[in-house]
Amino acid sequence: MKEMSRIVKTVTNFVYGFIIIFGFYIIAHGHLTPGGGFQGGAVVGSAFALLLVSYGSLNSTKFLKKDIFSLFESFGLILFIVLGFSGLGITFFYNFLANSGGWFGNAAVIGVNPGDMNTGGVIPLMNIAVGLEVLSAFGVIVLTMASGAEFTKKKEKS
Amino acid sequence: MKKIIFGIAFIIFFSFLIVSAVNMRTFGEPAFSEMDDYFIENAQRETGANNVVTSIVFDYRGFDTLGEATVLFTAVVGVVALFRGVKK
Amino acid sequence: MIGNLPYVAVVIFIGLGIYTLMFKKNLIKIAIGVVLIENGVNLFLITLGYRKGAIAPIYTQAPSGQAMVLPTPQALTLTSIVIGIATTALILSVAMMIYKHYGTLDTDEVRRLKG
Amino acid sequence: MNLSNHIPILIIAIPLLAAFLVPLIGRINKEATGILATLALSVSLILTIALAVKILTVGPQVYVFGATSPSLTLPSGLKFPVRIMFQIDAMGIFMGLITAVVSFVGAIYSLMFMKQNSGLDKYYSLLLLLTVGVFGMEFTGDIFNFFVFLEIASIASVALISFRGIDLGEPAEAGFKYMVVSSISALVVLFAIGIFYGQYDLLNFAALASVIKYSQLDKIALGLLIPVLAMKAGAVPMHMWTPDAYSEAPAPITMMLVAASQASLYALFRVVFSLYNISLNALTVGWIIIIFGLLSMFIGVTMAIIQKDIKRLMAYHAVSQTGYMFLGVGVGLAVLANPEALKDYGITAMEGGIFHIMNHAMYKGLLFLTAGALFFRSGTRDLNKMGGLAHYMKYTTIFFIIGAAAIAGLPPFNGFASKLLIYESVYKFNPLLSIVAMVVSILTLASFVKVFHSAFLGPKLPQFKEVKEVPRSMVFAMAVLSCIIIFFGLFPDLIVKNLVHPAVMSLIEQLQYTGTVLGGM
Repeated sequence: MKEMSRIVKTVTNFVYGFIIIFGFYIIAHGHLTPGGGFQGGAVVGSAFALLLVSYGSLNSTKFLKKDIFSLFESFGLILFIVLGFSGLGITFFYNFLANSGGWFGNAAVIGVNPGDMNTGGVIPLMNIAVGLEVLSAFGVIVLTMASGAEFTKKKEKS
Repeated sequence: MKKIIFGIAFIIFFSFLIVSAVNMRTFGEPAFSEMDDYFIENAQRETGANNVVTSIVFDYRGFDTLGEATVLFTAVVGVVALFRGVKK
Repeated sequence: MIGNLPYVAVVIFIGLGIYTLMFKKNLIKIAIGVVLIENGVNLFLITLGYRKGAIAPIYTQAPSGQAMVLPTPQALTLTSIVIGIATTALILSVAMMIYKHYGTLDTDEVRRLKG
Repeated sequence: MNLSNHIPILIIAIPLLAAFLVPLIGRINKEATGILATLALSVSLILTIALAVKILTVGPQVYVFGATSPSLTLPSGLKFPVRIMFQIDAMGIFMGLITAVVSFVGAIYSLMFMKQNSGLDKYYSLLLLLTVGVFGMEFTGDIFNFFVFLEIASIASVALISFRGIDLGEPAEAGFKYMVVSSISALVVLFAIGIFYGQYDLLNFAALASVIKYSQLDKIALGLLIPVLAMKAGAVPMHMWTPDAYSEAPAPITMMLVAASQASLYALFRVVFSLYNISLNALTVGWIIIIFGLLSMFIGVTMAIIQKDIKRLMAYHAVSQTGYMFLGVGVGLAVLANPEALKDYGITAMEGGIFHIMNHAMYKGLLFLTAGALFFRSGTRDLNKMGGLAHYMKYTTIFFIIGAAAIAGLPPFNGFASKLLIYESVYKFNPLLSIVAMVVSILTLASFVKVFHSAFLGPKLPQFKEVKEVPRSMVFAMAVLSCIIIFFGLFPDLIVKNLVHPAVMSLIEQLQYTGTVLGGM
């Protein structure tokens, strides 16, 4: 993929930070507002795709590193499954933090309420784990397929 | 020959789908909704999350979500394995 | 019948996907067919969860006393969308691999395996 | 914390955790990944055996995710379950044992077989994920969870089939075909799930089974589920993916693919017996399954005879052997509504069909492994180019003879035991079916005699001068399967009585299945 015109690059520079922040907002508020780990992760992943498209696959590998993404991906998944395992005292995936008064352990006000960040038990933590996994998975997929496309093209010429 | 067989299979399959669509309960009026009503009423109390969908995704059906994250991980490993000879 | 129009739309969606799979010869078009079926099925699930005049099942600053739509189909659809993304990524990668080796995407020419 | 209650989830979670860890370990040391995978799979094999002992002595097990107790299926006086659960009865653990053995053997075999390949960490990660997917399909009691595991298994198998696609075009082609087939079947399964959900607002197998009415929509759901699950199991006329995928995958993966397609077969039986049971028109559906079986047996074996590629030939035999399972279980289903006939020969036919699943996984796995060993040393899969390999590879020759004798149904190997059960009982149902089954068996023997002759016998060929016996770990893997085959062949009654009969009964008795979850036996 070649890099695109200066207009596209300028707009990308201006916009991608907002997209990433919006994605993290969706991840962090997954238990209160529409959204969650997957949706937020997909939004952040789309920012990476935007960067890749506008800067081209060769230039963008300077600041989007596949290795770091795959490290984060494994980290997110292991965090997720460890959260599942830590409920094993009772059952796998038991929500051991909900209504316990500790981390994210406030009981929710039943019925309509303005929302309290400190509720939900393991749900916000799982949102973060899954969000991390999804955004880095998107990054890896997009980068790998872009470099693979480059490879395919070269092969064809020779 | 192949096209005729495919055509017959397609027609049978499509008629199955059409019949199921026509026989389905009316749009917007779920006949039974006990399981979902249970979620709507009890999700806040049991999990503490305001968003009922999230509490289903991560609590009641949390294992599905693990499977789903695994599917994504599998796809990533598969894509990387397919292009593994490619130097960046 | 008229009340079931959304289901009919879903079925036409799926039917188009199946048609694409069966009668198109291009690998990318076949991938598009799979995506069409997938979107049709997702639409079907989300259609099942609708309840007339109801709001989204989220309590944060919701209008009080309103009925809520069924939340389970939304959770299922979320799962199925992510699975769909994974499927699409892999299917396109394999198509790219085939293009690399054969230099074509036509199914009639990509046929070393037969018999 | 009593870990023995958590065995069902540990069987799945340990390989899963290992699959997530393998890419991290692979950054440090590529060799360690294979050992980690083998360790994780051996732990899960031991746990599966422990669970099997528990289930066969105590009874079916449930494991509810996220509930306050692993066996609390119905929270606070509800009539239906709201959480995902594993529900493992004798049939589920029967399939689980097959998967555990096959995956463990496959991992050991891979240690040397795949050593020359690049990307080993990805390979082992995918192998573990495939195992997890197949285990999940067999253990789950939730219909949507089944779909998720089906997708895990099919995506992992696609990536593994096209694993050699970096150098060759054919594996990528086979992978594409398999991907399209498995996406269609998974999506149609999801559509059927939507139909069930829209009617009953339930997603649990047992709860659905207790309310299912066999209305028009249920008939359509059945009509959608049977063909797509049969397609995933590789039945004729939807078998076009089987030879490609089986022949292009690396040999240990082919063995796992056999187990994966048997998991789809299991799902088909589960849908027909546990979900619908007596409410469906058993005779019609039974005959449909029998016809699938007949077509698979006959077309599979006739296509196999003309093949020149050794793995393609074996893949067509896999299609043909799947037919026996369809035949046996189909006869059992056809007489389900008739208690006398069921007792007379129906149960025996089903025992034959179900026993054949396990036997098939063992001997077909062994045969694919020997084909892989031949490829490993001689570098070719073409039968016309091989010859005289018995001079160089003594152990492989012995294992091939064992496998070939078992698949052809010669005593005293395990194929004979299950085929005899099928012949006897099917003869009482319809003599013609039994005769077809015997003819297919003879053709199978003829085909394998041909393979043996052209690959192993004959004079020493100059181009194979360098060929020697395969490494020890590969011999060990094949020896494990051979021992199982001989053991099953020598003591079939023991296995049928203790493993197969409970599995058949857990399929037939629907009330027992629903009662495990809903109570009120």
